[in-house]
Amino acid sequence: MDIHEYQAKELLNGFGIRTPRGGLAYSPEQAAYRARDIGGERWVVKAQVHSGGRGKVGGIHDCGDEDAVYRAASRLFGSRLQTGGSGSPSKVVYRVYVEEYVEIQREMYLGLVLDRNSERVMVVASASGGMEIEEISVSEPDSILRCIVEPAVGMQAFQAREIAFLLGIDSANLRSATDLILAAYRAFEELDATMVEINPLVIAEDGRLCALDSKMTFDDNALYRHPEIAELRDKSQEDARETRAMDRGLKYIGFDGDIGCIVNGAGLAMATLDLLEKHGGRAANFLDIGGAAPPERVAKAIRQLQSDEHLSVLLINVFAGINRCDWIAEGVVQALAEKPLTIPVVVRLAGNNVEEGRKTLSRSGLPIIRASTLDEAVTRTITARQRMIDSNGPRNP
Amino acid sequence: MDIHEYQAKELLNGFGIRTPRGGLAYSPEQAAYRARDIGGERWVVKAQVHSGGRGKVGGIHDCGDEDAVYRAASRLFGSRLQTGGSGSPSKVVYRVYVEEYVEIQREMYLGLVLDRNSERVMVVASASGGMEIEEISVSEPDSILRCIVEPAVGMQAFQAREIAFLLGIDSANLRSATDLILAAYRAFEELDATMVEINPLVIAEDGRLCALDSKMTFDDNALYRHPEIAELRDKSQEDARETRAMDRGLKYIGFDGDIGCIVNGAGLAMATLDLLEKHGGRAANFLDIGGAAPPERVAKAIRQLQSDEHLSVLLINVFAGINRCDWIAEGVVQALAEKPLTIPVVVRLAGNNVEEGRKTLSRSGLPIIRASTLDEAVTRTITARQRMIDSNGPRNP
Amino acid sequence: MSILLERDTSVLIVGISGRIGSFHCQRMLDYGTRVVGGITPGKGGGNIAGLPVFNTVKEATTATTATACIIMVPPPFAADAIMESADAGIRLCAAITDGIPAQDMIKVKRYMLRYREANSMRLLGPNCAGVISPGKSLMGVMPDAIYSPGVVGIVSRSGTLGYEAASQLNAVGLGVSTSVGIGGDQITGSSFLDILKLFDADDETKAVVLLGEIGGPQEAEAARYIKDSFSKPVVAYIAGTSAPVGRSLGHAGAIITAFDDRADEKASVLRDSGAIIAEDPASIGTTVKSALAGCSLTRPKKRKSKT
Amino acid sequence: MSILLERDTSVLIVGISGRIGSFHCQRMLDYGTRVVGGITPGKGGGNIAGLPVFNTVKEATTATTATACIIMVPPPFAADAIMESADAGIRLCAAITDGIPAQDMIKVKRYMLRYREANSMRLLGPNCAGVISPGKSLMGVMPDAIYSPGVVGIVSRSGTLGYEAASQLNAVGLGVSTSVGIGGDQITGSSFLDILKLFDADDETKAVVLLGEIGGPQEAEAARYIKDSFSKPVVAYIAGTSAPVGRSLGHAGAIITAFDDRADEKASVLRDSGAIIAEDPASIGTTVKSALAGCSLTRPKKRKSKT
Repeated sequence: MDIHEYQAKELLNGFGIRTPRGGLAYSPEQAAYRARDIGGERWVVKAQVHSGGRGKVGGIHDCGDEDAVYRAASRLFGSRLQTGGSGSPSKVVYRVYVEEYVEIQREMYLGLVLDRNSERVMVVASASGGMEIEEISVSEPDSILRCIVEPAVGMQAFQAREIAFLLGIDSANLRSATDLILAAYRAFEELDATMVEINPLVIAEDGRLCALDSKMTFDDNALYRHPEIAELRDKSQEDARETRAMDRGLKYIGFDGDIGCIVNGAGLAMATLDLLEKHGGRAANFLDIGGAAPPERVAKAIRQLQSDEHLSVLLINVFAGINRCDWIAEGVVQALAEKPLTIPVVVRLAGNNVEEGRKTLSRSGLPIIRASTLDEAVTRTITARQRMIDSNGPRNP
Repeated sequence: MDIHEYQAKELLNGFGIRTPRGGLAYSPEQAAYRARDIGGERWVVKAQVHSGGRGKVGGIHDCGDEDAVYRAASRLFGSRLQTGGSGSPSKVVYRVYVEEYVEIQREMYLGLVLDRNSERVMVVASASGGMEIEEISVSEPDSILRCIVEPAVGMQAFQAREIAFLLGIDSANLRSATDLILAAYRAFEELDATMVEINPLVIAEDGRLCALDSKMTFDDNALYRHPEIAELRDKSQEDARETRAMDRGLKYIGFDGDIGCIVNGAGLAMATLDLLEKHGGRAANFLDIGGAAPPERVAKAIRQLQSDEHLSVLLINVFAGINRCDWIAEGVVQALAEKPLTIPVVVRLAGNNVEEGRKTLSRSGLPIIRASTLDEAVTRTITARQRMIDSNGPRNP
Repeated sequence: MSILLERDTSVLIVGISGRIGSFHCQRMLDYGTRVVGGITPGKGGGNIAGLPVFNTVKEATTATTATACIIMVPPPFAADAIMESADAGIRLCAAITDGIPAQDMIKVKRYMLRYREANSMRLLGPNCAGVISPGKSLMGVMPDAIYSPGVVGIVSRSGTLGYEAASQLNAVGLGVSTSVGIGGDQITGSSFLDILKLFDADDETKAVVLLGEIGGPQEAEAARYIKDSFSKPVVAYIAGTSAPVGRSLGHAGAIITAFDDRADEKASVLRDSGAIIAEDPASIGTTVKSALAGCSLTRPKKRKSKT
Repeated sequence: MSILLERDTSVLIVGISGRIGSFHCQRMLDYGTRVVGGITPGKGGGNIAGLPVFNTVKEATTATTATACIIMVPPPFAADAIMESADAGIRLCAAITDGIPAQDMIKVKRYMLRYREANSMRLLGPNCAGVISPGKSLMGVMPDAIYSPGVVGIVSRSGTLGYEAASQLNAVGLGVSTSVGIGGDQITGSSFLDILKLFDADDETKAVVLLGEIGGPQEAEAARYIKDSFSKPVVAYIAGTSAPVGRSLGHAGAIITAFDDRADEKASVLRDSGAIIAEDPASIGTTVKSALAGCSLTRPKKRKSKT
């Protein structure tokens, strides 16, 4: 789960990490009030959206008076920022963060991440901060230090010192730098983060260290033990379809195709998408009903897709192991009996209780296109889609 | 460092462990007031002294009304409890703890200790509680479970469950028992304890678990990071000489002999005591001046012993490695010049800067008996002591 | 000899009284697996499907001949159950549970290092389908009907994709020696490499199907091993060719993998190592069929010469 | 060859700029120890006693040939310094610091398990006097003047008792091969057993003085090894015969040691193992003298027969 910059800063503050003084605003008036409250003569107004690289797409404004703060905030509110390059979803700005302007001497990079190679926490640091770590790794690869934390004892002071010296921290800041690095590690560990990034970490004009921008993401699997983090979720930053699915307990990712997909298991789901694409189709989504899915969850998944008007066809592909085909079939019948679909539905069932599942579908009398292999399922879906488009025109203009 | 039962209970409470309702009293009036405040019809009045086995020497009273509480407290205040058998120091009662009387179904034992074999934390449990663990280990050795905690991950729930099942905890109490055991471990680890003992851990009449008595000791070396624990020190429970020494930064243990000893290093100090005893002498103390001792610390050590009127002779035995003999000699001269001793002083110096040290002693003109080997030091001390006693009579009647 | 699971392997079910645990307990018994008991704390002394229930894994390993267990408890209790199994002397553990926090798994893996290799427990998963040696034993949630005994080993991160492969093998007349789910989580107990080593030494296995997916360094690690030391044909499929980039990893994560995480790049590394790539997920069975037709099943080892 | 420390062992001083660190740095240099640098975080680039100062141990091991270090930093920083040394590739570390919390040492020992035996660091102490191979090198705080080169190995929990023994050996005309302080804390890096094994394999050592004290299981462990495998005469003295019982261990502690903690009991176990007990601390030198007189210095090993 992603959170906003201001939320990450509040959390890091709680671990003793210094960040610029700032305040959140939901309106231009509030932004101007925040600037006055913070004091000083120069502020930064930052769009709060779940993505990096906001500076490059006009999401960050440097303001010399309260009026400029008001105007910058006015421009940001309601605007859409597309930071991930074309094709990636844009995010609407509903919150801005107003901060004191910090004059900086030097920018550095500090990141903590779960490293899949070592299966441990890795601290990544570079004396060349301010740009994205991908850029640093291209332009200054030798400036990057990677330090693996031994989980038996957690991060040690000597590791933080090694990083601080690499960052070129002087003796005066040595203690506060090691404290900051250890605090970032504690935040990572105690809050079950999967990523903590302070970029840039700066030495301000006053010579002190300050976390100028920061980003945190969290392990969804561990949110149950951090209700205070779970509460930080901002649905406005998510694809509305994904939000709806998540609220229904489903794993859903929206794409831009027109073939609705309901599959069990991430691997089979990906394989189904791959095969659709190979045959010239494009999925509208990734929807995994998971294991041991009761009929209700299956019905919910179908209802989830029923609300998507761009679909030309729906493919349900389930290979039941920890699942049961009869429950899947019941869910399909339940959902379609309640609200029939106007598009063709292809169902492929295999695995546990497959006979019962097929019987349930037959008995229902519903106009379901059936398939027994993956290949059949995909080719019949492609054919059904083409027929649908031929008769109605494309649904995803 | 030892603390009182009521302090241990307060600490364990903070980790979520249930203890009987109770209150501390410094006077019989306060004890009666506490009983009224706690409510109910039956209380236990417990002397707060730093030692176990209080029940056997009249330190715990069961009281059926407030007047009985008042009388029990009156009897306890100012009394001396000798719990460790004859020869061990008795402790004066300055505080009593008044608790609600808990009717119990069953008594168990739970202890956590630093195990020197595994060099890890060991949890010791027995379904036979209420008596000392030494007694349990004799009468019910098979009832004792020992569980070593893997420091890489800390104590795990499954270990707590294994202990709970051994204790015969039923399903209804399973969760609260594992929570209690894990909480005791957390208290041990987070507070740098060297021992946590809950004995008896009981199932009360209401069927719930309760820590009826508890004891904690702490790692002196780690007190610097637990100022809140360091504050719990109760000097009234310590040998006054030890308190004075500790306040001066010296390691001191008082014995009942009449030979004052100042040595550096625990091993040599013990060896010196052993050799004195072999020659028929008995030390008044163990006093280790430690490493890198400046002249001031040596002088302080001598002043510490000067206040002990039972001494017949003083032996200073230093083999300097991380120490310097010249500093030791300076400290001796400084202390004796300031306040001459009325008893003979034997000084043995060896090791680093020994020549400078000897010269300093010679130049001082003080009546110091010198020795160059351990054997000389001890035999001359014994001789000097005998001469002192022969002329003045024994000083330690 | 199959790998990991034999006909006489005694199996415990951790979480036997749960809805999922009791359902799959019955399925495993029906399959012929030698299930000897189950664990549910607080229900010790009871009985489920004719099997004794124990309070702790240690009690169960003491009272039975069990050397293997399958874990079917909810995520908050799963890491603890894995460590308990390792501590109780279990040698093979399949953790089916999906949704264990990553930091719990860091702890689990650190904990398991305390055992010397000779006494250590092999962990499959978490978030895996378990393991099946068709015709012998099932310790997992696979739909057993599609697995016929044979000479092809399957190792898969995804459960359902593993079933898909088995079903396609069945359709082309091939059977399975052992199918192993290693799990879809970021941190897993066993890797492709670990299982490939077992298949390499297994007489019954003549070829291996490796089913990977986007993300993580495991496929590249397997490719190096296949190139240097593996002696049998490998057919690989990597799911996620059509997956959008950057949905899960953040900035710092983007630089930490030595090899790229994309499906086509993984497939390419595997192809270079000598593995045969199934070009789409519907052709896994036919690709294996032609791979086995094209080379002798008893061909000599192609291990690197020591001279 | 002496054990642990040779003439050419390159040594670092961790905490070189401290009062104690700089004093003993000079002493070691005077003795002829090959000190090649020191570490004080924040003072890197500086110079003390003509030696380069580094910010981290890793910098120092990269810039010099150092394989050993002595730690002389205050207790709150000592555990970290030990782990840093292990991480930087140091092979021998003597931690002089007295007063490290026990839980810090539990962590340190757990941390050091991450290294394979071949790459692991040997830790002496904490709260020890270090190590001296007379005439070759000193990495410790011993008063070097009393150590003459010779054939007797010394291993001691106490620093000053070790000096006492060396000085008595000197007085009876015997010298020391290597003297090792293992430290007086509850948790130490090396045990009597660890050092006895080194002495057993050391040609220069013909007999060993073992100086124990009350508390802990180390002496009993050493006794088992002496009985089963150690091939040279051992003279042992256990300090604390006159010590009062129960001044430090609480109730739960009283049952955890397999062998009793008392000095006379430890001495008795050692005597039963074949060690010669020095009956008082003033007769260590003479006891060794007569032990060496009584048996040939080149007698055959008395290892257990394998047949």
